[in-house]
Amino acid sequence: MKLRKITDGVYEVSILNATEEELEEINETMGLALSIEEMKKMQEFFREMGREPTDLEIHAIAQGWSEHCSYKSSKPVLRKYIFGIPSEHAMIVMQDDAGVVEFDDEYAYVFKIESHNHPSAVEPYGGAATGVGGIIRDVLNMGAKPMALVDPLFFAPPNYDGKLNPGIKHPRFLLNGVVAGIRDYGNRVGIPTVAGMTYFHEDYVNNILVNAGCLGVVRKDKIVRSMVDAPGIKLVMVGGRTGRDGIHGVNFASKVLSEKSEEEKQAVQLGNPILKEPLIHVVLEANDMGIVYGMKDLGGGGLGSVVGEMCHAGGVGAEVHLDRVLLKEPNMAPWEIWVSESQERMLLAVKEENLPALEKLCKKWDVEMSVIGESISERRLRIYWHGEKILDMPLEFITAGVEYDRPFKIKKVERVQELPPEPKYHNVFLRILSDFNVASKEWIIRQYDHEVQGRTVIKPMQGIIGFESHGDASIIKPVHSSWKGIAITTVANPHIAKLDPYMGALYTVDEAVRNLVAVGARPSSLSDGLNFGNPEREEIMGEFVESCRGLGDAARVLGTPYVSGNVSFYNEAFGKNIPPTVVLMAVGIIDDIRAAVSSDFKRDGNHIYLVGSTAPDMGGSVYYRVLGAKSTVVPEVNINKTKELSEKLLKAMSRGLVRACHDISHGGLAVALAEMSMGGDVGAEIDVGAMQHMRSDFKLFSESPTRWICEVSPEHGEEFASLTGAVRIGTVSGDSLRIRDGARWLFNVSVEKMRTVWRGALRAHLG
Amino acid sequence: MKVAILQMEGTNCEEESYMAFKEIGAEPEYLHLNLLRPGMLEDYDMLFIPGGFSSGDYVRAGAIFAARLKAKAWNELRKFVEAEKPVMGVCNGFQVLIELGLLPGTDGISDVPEAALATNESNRFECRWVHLKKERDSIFSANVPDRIVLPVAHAEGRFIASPRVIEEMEAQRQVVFRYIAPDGSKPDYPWNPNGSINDIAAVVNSYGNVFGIMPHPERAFFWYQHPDWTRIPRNRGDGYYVFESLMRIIEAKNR
Amino acid sequence: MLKATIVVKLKEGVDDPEGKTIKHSLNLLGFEPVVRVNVARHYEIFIDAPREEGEKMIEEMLRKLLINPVIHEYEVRVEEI
Amino acid sequence: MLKATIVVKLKEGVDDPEGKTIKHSLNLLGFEPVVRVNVARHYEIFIDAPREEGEKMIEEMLRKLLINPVIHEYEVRVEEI
Ligand SMILES: Nc1ncnc2c1ncn2[C@@H]1O[C@H](COP(=O)(O)OP(=O)(O)O)[C@@H](O)[C@H]1O
Ligand SMILES: [Mg+2]
Repeated sequence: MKLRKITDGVYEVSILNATEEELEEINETMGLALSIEEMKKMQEFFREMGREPTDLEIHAIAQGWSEHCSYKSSKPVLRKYIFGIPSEHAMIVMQDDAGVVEFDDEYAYVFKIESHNHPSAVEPYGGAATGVGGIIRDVLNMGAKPMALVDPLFFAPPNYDGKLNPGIKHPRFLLNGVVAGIRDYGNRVGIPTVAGMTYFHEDYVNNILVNAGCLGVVRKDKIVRSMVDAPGIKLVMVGGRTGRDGIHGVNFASKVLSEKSEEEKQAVQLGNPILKEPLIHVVLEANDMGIVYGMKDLGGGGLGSVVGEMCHAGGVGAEVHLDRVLLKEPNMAPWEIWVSESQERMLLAVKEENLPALEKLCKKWDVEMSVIGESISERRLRIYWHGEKILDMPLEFITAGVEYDRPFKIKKVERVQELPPEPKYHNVFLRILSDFNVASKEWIIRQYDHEVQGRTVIKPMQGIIGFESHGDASIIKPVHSSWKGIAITTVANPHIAKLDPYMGALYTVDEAVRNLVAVGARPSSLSDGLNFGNPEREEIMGEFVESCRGLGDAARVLGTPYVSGNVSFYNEAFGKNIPPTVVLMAVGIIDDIRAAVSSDFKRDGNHIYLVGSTAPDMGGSVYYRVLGAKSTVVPEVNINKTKELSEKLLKAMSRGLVRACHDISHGGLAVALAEMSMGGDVGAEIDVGAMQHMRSDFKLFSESPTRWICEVSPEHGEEFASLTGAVRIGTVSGDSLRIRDGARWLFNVSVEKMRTVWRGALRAHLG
Repeated sequence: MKVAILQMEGTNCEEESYMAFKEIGAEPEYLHLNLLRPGMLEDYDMLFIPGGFSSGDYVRAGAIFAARLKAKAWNELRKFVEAEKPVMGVCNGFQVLIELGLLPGTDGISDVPEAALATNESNRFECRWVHLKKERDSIFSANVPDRIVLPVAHAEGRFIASPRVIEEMEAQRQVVFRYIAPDGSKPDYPWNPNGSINDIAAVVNSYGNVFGIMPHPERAFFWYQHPDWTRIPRNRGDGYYVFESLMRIIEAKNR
Repeated sequence: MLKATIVVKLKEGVDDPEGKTIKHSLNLLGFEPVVRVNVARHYEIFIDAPREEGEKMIEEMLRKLLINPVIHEYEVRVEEI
Repeated sequence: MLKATIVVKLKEGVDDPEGKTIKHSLNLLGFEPVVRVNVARHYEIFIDAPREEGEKMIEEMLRKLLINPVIHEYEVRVEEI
């Protein structure tokens, strides 16, 4: 690699006459993670310019073209299926860092989900904490006050006893570290973690997934765009200083994990919530004062992507003086400053006359700021270093990036289902209750402050104080003077998606709807977190395409758009890929939180109804996993039915007919009943004889979609059944769960016993 | 009644607290530690230190907040307390008051801490609701029913002090709330969520004007903040009554 | 330049939940012979001051911020570097 | 009986928000000459095993539970007591 020093820390790199091997060497040495075609495209560009690039220019391009920043593999697919689903209420969709949707006449809600998988695999505590920090900034930069966090997590089982590949940490260590990281960051910044999920599947052993979502609320007239659309606006960095930490995080996220990842210390950061907390105050107070012209957070890609994208979006250019950036350590090279992904930083666009007001705010909160440049009318990027121009390129070239129509292959799985003999119900039920995907997540949930800010009116754990069990969605009440609420849930079902990614996606959307409707909320919009393996493999790309097709088909029928999202590829390690993991953060609206419904049984003597129909499709079910039985026949989702039934149920709820409601998911009917019993500390007598005719075990443990259990007081039973077509399956009563199929008793387990098993299973392997 | 709600980086329950004071007709104002100037405290009738993670609770919960407040305004703070104006700290605020030596305050004000709020016995941050029994009336508890529920959310809430201090506190009836099991019996974990000696959840100093409480009354101000409101109808949240107790002083002020 | 190494421990008799939790985890991981774990906080503080002044400062830091005498004891080591 | 004293520190180059916050607070409290604070975790682990076995165990504990080699370095001192 041939270099020529231009000034301190800046080199000219000879690429004009480089051979293919030399380009490859430059790519490797500089850690660019580009393909050879991309290297050639860059070479072509500078040949046209008639000069050699600086190292800064090369890094800037590599960053702009990375998978993480450019979505080069996913864009064409997303465009085809996910983007542009019509909606009345969506305001800003898939444009800025987070989606914006109307809440009421005055307010909008803002949200997004994002992955932080690779950093968390390497350093669980810091990776998870900075994942939370990053997603908060995405919401904050729309001018919104962050009000809720969610944390869908995916690990191998905590009792995993197989061999671990070199450099791979045990799932227990990872789980403990991740939970601690989310807890310490979320709690310290004072944003409640109101929902999440904790999912176990052996295929995450080499590659855990840590997704994080944030929701905020903003007055419509205070929404800030991530763009600058006029020249002469000052660009101000606010918050943390810039350091060598986090260099190349973006390229890291676009690379396959390997043994060497352990050494990539530079991509690891711990995050500083005590810098973020006052930064949030500064940003929100500045926005209230009306002095924020535009704003974007510094996330993946650092200063480089932010300046580029902000100005590009507004049709202007920028001039930046890198020597004005405040540094953590001296002697950083300009390219390092440009690509560093140090945490807790925001870029504000501010008119010159408003700078003093911003300075005053920063002083009050003890937050640092620095004016690093300004927008210019020419659509170019110019960077200076102590007065010397060291980058001069059209913005278009850096930000537009590349796109690939990657080849894909859709694998068809033959539909087969073993029929094991009928089990001992009592034993198998308790084994299901202690399955890690069913067992209580209380140990995790309570380490997160889910009530700070005082808005959480339906909590993640529901029921009698001290006896609470799982709920389906949480509700926050964001505006003091209004009864309107926002319901939030997260869902994923990798076991089903692995067998059939298309149906898995439909199932996931269906479960999102189920969870929101269960608390009485109308589904409003979605954020999609798409976690996949290596897209350069055709089968993986096939899983991605099929998942997106499913997501699109489902959401179009429901009228719930994807307003933000995130794609994480290259979740591959040691040649193994994760199962296709579509995570949804779903938001619903409830007009009056006083009508919200929780999952715990309320009163002895009330009637129990099953809404929806059950099919004997056991593929992906907890029951078959517990038995070790094989089925590839996944539950079939009819999304029109999802829509129809959920509307009926919401109607019944709005009439006040429903005392408790829980959707049926992992573990089937029996688990849903158990959770409702434990939360209310009361038993139930159930007869599944009224359900469609099939094996009793399938009635109890099938995970068919679009089903809920509802508790209804006797006098409302008839009205409820005629509205929803539900069948009555039993009565709230006693202190045990007693289930029969017609004349035949299946099991009888005390609430106390269920609670001990359900609470203890996962707990025994944690902290 | 003008209430100063102290803020610094990492305090984060100030908005709920502000709203609670507003709702009972007080005049709350945020006062950032960085903006605190000599003579400022005098203008207020009450001082409130909210919950949160001041300075990340690095070193020890509340320690940095206390040290900085002490460095800035110790004499004024002493005067404020000696004038018997109310001072209240919730959660992190309670930790600050302990670190300042304003609580337990068995003998007024102490220059060194005489108690500690140590790491929970469970070794975990825990967000959960607890049952409390009121042990005595005070300006902070006069209107509170004998039994209430409130949420806790902390990692360091285990009240510890020497046997002598505990004895004095008990003799002077300084414990305002104790954790209790739902059936009224002595609480084990999780009913006593942190392992506090004598199940202590809230204390008042010997003058009766400095009050510290681990659970969060400001998070239970409205009925719909209770976790079991879908089961049990209420008109107000249980925490409301703590603030309502303070209204007496407001009314006295207004007269 | 001074480097002060300060170890802040819980006093004997004050329950150490963190130590207990780690002991428990170690036992679960198969390290049965572990009978006790104590956890302490360890600070390295670098001070640009002459020795005597620095030592006085450390005393003061301990008193003002780093320890709560009700539960903590400490060890200090100061070196010139 | 063995007593292992283990200090787990962040590697040079890993930014330590806790140390920085404490340093800043000390400066604000008037200890201006404080230029840097590092925070480490300090464990005393008591093991009922012969020396050699105990030392092997400590190695393993560090690897399995107490440190992440990506960000941590450590010092160990073992004494017989
Ligand atoms: N990692 C986590 N963080 C926060 N909440 C969690 C986490 N894991 C599970 N939960 C909460 O536990 C409850 C049950 O979760 P889950 O079993 O996934 O519910 P469902 O099947 O209804 O989606 C929900 O309230 C969920 O928000
Ligand atoms: Mg559910």
